[in-house]
Amino acid sequence: MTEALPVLLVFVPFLAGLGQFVLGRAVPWSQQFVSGFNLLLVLLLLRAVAGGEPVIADLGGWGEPLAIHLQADGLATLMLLLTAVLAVAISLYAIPAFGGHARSAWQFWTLWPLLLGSLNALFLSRDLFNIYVTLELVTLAAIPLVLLAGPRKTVDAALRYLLFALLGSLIYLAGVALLYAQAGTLDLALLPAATPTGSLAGPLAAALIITGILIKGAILPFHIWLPAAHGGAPAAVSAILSALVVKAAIYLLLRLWTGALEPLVSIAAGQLLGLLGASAVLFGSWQAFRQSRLKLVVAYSTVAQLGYMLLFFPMAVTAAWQGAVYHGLAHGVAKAALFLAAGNLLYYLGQDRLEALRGIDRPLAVSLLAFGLAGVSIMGLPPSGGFTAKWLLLTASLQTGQWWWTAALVAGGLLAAGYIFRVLRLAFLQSAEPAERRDGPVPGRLMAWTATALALLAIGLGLISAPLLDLLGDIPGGGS
Amino acid sequence: MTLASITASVLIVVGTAFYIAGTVGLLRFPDIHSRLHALTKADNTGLGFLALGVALLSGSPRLAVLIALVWLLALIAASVACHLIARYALDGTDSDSEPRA
Amino acid sequence: MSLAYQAMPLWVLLSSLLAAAVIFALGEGRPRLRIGINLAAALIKLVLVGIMLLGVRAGHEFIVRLPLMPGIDLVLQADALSMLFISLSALLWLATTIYAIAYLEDSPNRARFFGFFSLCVAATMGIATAGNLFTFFIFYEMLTLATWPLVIHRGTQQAMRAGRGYLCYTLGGGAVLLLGIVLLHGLAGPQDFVAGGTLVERGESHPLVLTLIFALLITGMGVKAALAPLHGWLPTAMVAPAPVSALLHAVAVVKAGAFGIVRVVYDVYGIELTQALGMAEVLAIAASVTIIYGSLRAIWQTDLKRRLAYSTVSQVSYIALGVALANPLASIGGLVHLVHQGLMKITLFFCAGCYAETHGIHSIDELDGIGRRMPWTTAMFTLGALGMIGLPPLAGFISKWYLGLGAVAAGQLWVIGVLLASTVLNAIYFLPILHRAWFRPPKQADDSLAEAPVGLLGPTLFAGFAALAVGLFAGSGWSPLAWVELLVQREYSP
Amino acid sequence: MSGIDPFALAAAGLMAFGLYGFCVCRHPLRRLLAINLVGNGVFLALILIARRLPDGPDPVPHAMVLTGIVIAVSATAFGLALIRRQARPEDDGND
Amino acid sequence: MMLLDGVLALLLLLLAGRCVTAASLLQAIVAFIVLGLLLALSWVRLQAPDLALAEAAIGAGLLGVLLLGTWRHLPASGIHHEFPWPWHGMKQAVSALGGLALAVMLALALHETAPEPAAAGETALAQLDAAGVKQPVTAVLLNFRAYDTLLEMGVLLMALIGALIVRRPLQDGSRIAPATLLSPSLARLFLPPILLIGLYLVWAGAYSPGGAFQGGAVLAGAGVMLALTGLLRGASVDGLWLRGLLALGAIVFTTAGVLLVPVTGHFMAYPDGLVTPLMVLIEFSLAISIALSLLLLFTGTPGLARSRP
Repeated sequence: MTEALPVLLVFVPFLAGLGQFVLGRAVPWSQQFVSGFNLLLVLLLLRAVAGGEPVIADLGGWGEPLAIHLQADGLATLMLLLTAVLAVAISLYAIPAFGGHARSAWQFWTLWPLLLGSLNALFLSRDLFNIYVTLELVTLAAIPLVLLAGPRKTVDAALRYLLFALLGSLIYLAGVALLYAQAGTLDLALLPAATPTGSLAGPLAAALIITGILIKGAILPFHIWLPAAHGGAPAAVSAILSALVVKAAIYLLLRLWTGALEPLVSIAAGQLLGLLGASAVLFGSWQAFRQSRLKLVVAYSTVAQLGYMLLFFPMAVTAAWQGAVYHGLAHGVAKAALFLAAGNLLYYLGQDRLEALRGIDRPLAVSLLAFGLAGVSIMGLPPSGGFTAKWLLLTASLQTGQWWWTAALVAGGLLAAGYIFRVLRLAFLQSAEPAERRDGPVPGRLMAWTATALALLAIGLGLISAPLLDLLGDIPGGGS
Repeated sequence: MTLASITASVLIVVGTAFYIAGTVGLLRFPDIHSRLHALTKADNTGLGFLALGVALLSGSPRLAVLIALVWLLALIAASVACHLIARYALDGTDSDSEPRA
Repeated sequence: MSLAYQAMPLWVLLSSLLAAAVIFALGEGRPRLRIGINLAAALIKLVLVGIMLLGVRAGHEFIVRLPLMPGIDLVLQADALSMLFISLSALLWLATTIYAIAYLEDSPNRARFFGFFSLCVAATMGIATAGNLFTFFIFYEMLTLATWPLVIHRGTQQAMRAGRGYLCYTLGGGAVLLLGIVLLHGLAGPQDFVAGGTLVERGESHPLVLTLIFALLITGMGVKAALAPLHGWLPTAMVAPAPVSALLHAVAVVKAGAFGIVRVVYDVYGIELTQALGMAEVLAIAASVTIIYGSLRAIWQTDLKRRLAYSTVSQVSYIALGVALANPLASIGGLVHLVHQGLMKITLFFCAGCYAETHGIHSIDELDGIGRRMPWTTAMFTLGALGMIGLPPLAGFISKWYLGLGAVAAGQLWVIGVLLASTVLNAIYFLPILHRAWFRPPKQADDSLAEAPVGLLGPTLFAGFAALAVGLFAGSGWSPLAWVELLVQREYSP
Repeated sequence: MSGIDPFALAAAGLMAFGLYGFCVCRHPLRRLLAINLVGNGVFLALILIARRLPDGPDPVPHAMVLTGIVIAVSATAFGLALIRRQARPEDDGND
Repeated sequence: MMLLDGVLALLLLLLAGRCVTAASLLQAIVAFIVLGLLLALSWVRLQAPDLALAEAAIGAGLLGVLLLGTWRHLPASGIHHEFPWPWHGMKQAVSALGGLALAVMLALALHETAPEPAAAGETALAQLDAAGVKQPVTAVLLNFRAYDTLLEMGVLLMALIGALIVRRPLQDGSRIAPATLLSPSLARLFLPPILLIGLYLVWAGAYSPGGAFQGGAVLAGAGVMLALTGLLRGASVDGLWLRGLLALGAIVFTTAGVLLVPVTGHFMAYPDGLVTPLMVLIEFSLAISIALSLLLLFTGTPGLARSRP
């Protein structure tokens, strides 16, 4: 019975999306069922995985070296849980947000379940080539969603996103090809044993795979496609992209680094990734601080926050492992809340220049509260999921004696406070003119409270980390 | 070396020669019409010789018929394509096919 | 029942946390309901604190432990030291709430204000009851965040600048503190606050690291406690409304820092280790410098609230000084000053708020003859000011007396000099105000009686008389002094 | 085999040329071409890898190539649609 | 034959270089299309006729048409010449060096990886009898690793949706006017054989080179031909039937994969005895979806209509 869960997690949203496509008009409520059912499936999976044994589905029943397996271990289940929770919230948020525009609503409600299924497929995949397909699936579901904000405004961003994503996945595929040439299998579970070491092809394959993923994950030198795409998309889509889609790439990196690529990676590579991560933290935060548009602030914040997750690689101990993954969860929830809240402000103002935010606290108090609460987690202040993650990473850096990463962690938190409070400060600033000069539509309760609920969850993640970290378990392979 | 294979080889060589001639013409001739002229004439004949040679080599009547069919289709397609290109060139819509700076 | 009783610190915390949540949820509408909830929560908290006070006095230790992360618990405990802080906060919260309701009548964004106000108190409760450094840090940062909207409440450019300064200092301090805590965690594992500290045996093996950690911890807390080079945010934060200033100075922020220093010295490092590492002297010197520096700066301020702010910088360091002298008598002086300074300073700020709200007076030279127009307020101001100077038998005198005794006992006679200098300086910046208020003729012709409204005056009177009472009845069994003596006895007995 | 397989050189060269083109070219259509060059190089490499089985070519890399081609073409077609739109932004439909 | 291989490889490299460095965009596109054809030829040489077919039909053929069509739509001002030679600047030089280094490493890596036979591939060949088809690639695509193929259909569908979101409104139904009477009649003449070939390729996939992708691409090619000659035109409305056909492949695939679980005990597995008919069913539905998706990607419209006579 439990074997069915991973498969259903892929197929149910997929079929829902296809059905929506064939139907030809938007049926938002059906998606609520799908995301609810998806959450239920994940919770059932959670119970099954909690024992410590992963749930595995053999697709086609052809057995190990050949067939594709879906596997839900602690890490995958946590990511699925994040996806499922965000899916419920974002689906609710999207009902009012996409109301009115019949055609784009239909496109959204078609693409969104497909993206959900794709993400589930990516998290569950245990096959190198299948991961390539799911990566493409996620990308090609995500980019049309970006375009829903209006092709005229977003076409440049979407094109750039597409070009980088394509390049990234092909480089990844090149690595997969080289790896298959040596190991003769694509199964992640069999690869470490089957990969011969000591050749040139192995490390080259690993380097190509990692580079490809870094491009997809918008890590520092390859981040240039992200801000425009995430900043330009509709708020619900930005939330999905920042919280889940780029996260999926980093998830892969964590999974492969500790699994399939383990025999091929070196300490130097880990340090290099850590360096990239630390630079991303500093650079992204600084850029976020300098932006003049709200959604770009949040988008650059994503560039920065993804960097924290890379700090796992140089340290590679259990605390770092838990910290990086937990940061993924916390950032996912908080960033979704941040984008939804920003979307509410945008909805009211009709534009997202920071200057326009002056004195907006009165009409949009709830959304602003959500922004602030989510910001607490982004800054890594207690009690919040972001703080728990930061604490674990700090602990890891001192445990491994690599104290230099603490500087990035601490500085990143302070810079994050800089850009979050810059926004709040403007919102609280009383303008000379009366605040009623804007008469935009006040976002409905559904929009305001989904953002707030997610923000509260981001805070709450700081209090319920123990069971989640238990589920995640220690670093696979016991660390190096 | 049977007679058939020798004949086939000769046919293939001749066909290839026509192709080379056609290509040289394409590269050397000054304007589009003469280029077309060189290309279609030489290539259609070249293809004919090649097809004949390959059909002989294969030794199966079924394949030979298929190859003849391919040749026929290619011939029709080439002539129509050539006609269209020449027509566009005559209409002066030529500027469309050259990169516009 | 016993479980619920044991979890008292949690209820105290939740009483204001829930109040904050409800106030946020209510929004701007229904002000009466909001006021009702606010006052009810403050009263409930007071009752809960009273019950706990009885329990702790009887020797009971309340402790709540919630697992937070693998290996790390959220610990809330109520020992004698935390009760000192909790009682002060609970009492003054009630007073400040009443004061703030009157002060902010008809001003915008009241729901936001009172929401964050309650949150602020919740954070203070958390700091007071924190049972380990980790828990302490959580509430310490929560306090930073909850106070910021209060500091910038007016929404002016000036308020925003003050808010920015406040954040830069406190978040930076928080980061330093976090580093210290993580380092300590890595060195010694999770450490609950235990009287006498738990690090003694590690002191020999890692003296250098422990010294570094101590410096980090004290620096982090010193920001909030406004120790000399780190005090910059405090005077600028004066733009906040008067009840906020009162809260910042008397109860929440500054005291949180001072309280943290006390915790680190007593319950993490222990007095012996602190002395062995040589950090006690350093702390004492830093505190003394701050005392003198703050007083000196206060003299040159013309804005009433700025002068009071520099006075706070100076006075709060008495607490650190008392702790750093590492001797029972000085400790009594320092800890009792936690309460005494709180009561006196809140009285002073309430009075400043009354002046500003009733007659729009902000600057000291506008105070001429105010004693005639607002006799009650000015009387309370006088009580507070004289107490600060340390006139016997007022509260400030008690603190200074014990500090002086402690200094003698510890053989640090230079501290007496610091105390004397501070007293003189206090007199220099307070007495002219009193002189203006009582003896100068008012500048305007109108010198009719125009006292502050009841909502403002009531809490002022309450705080003023409380400040008077803790001094006058210091010898009674229920006074803060008696409580602190009990506490110090426990601290030094093992 | 004594020397290096010419197709191995070609595969490596295609990928390298593609990457070079992606870095150097500015026009999105050129970049898209460059990406497809990388793709073609990868596919060629996969086919080379497939030749190692003793009894017939390895079908797994072949299947990967076929899947890869369809994905690459779909994505490229989408990219071309984006380029068209970017080139003529003035008329905005579907909003 | 080594010589032919060498020449082919050299030509591939030259064309790739041309494609990247050509000053004019059109030349780059043409170089790319020719490269695709030569690549198909190389793949025949490398014992991969299926892939050669696919590359010729999809990679070079359809993609070529799409590229040229896009080039036509670029405004004159939008096409600037570029001179991306390595000596034209710092960035170019660095990229060239990086590319060179990568090429050397890749070539060495590809050269050295010969030792181990692939376990997955051997298993696939060994289990071919149980897979229901005789063609190993088809067996992998539709049976052993059918899940990949299913997801790939999702990619195709979403690329189409994305392209439709950015499409510009149709000015007028028949934007490609027939130049002469000759081309439509030619198209009419060619249509039956092309359709036949397409369907045959789908059918043949079970035992010889061919399959849903190649066949679908040929069918799409027929559609493109009709559209180019003005017999078929894009329409701005899509019908339920059209959307149904677009999703048909994925739906049939998924449904078969899920519904047969009680019989087979595995997802995406086929019960004994039904393997071949099921796979043929799936192949044809996939081919229809692929052909329609590719055709709509070409027309850039959500729907299709026959031209007015």
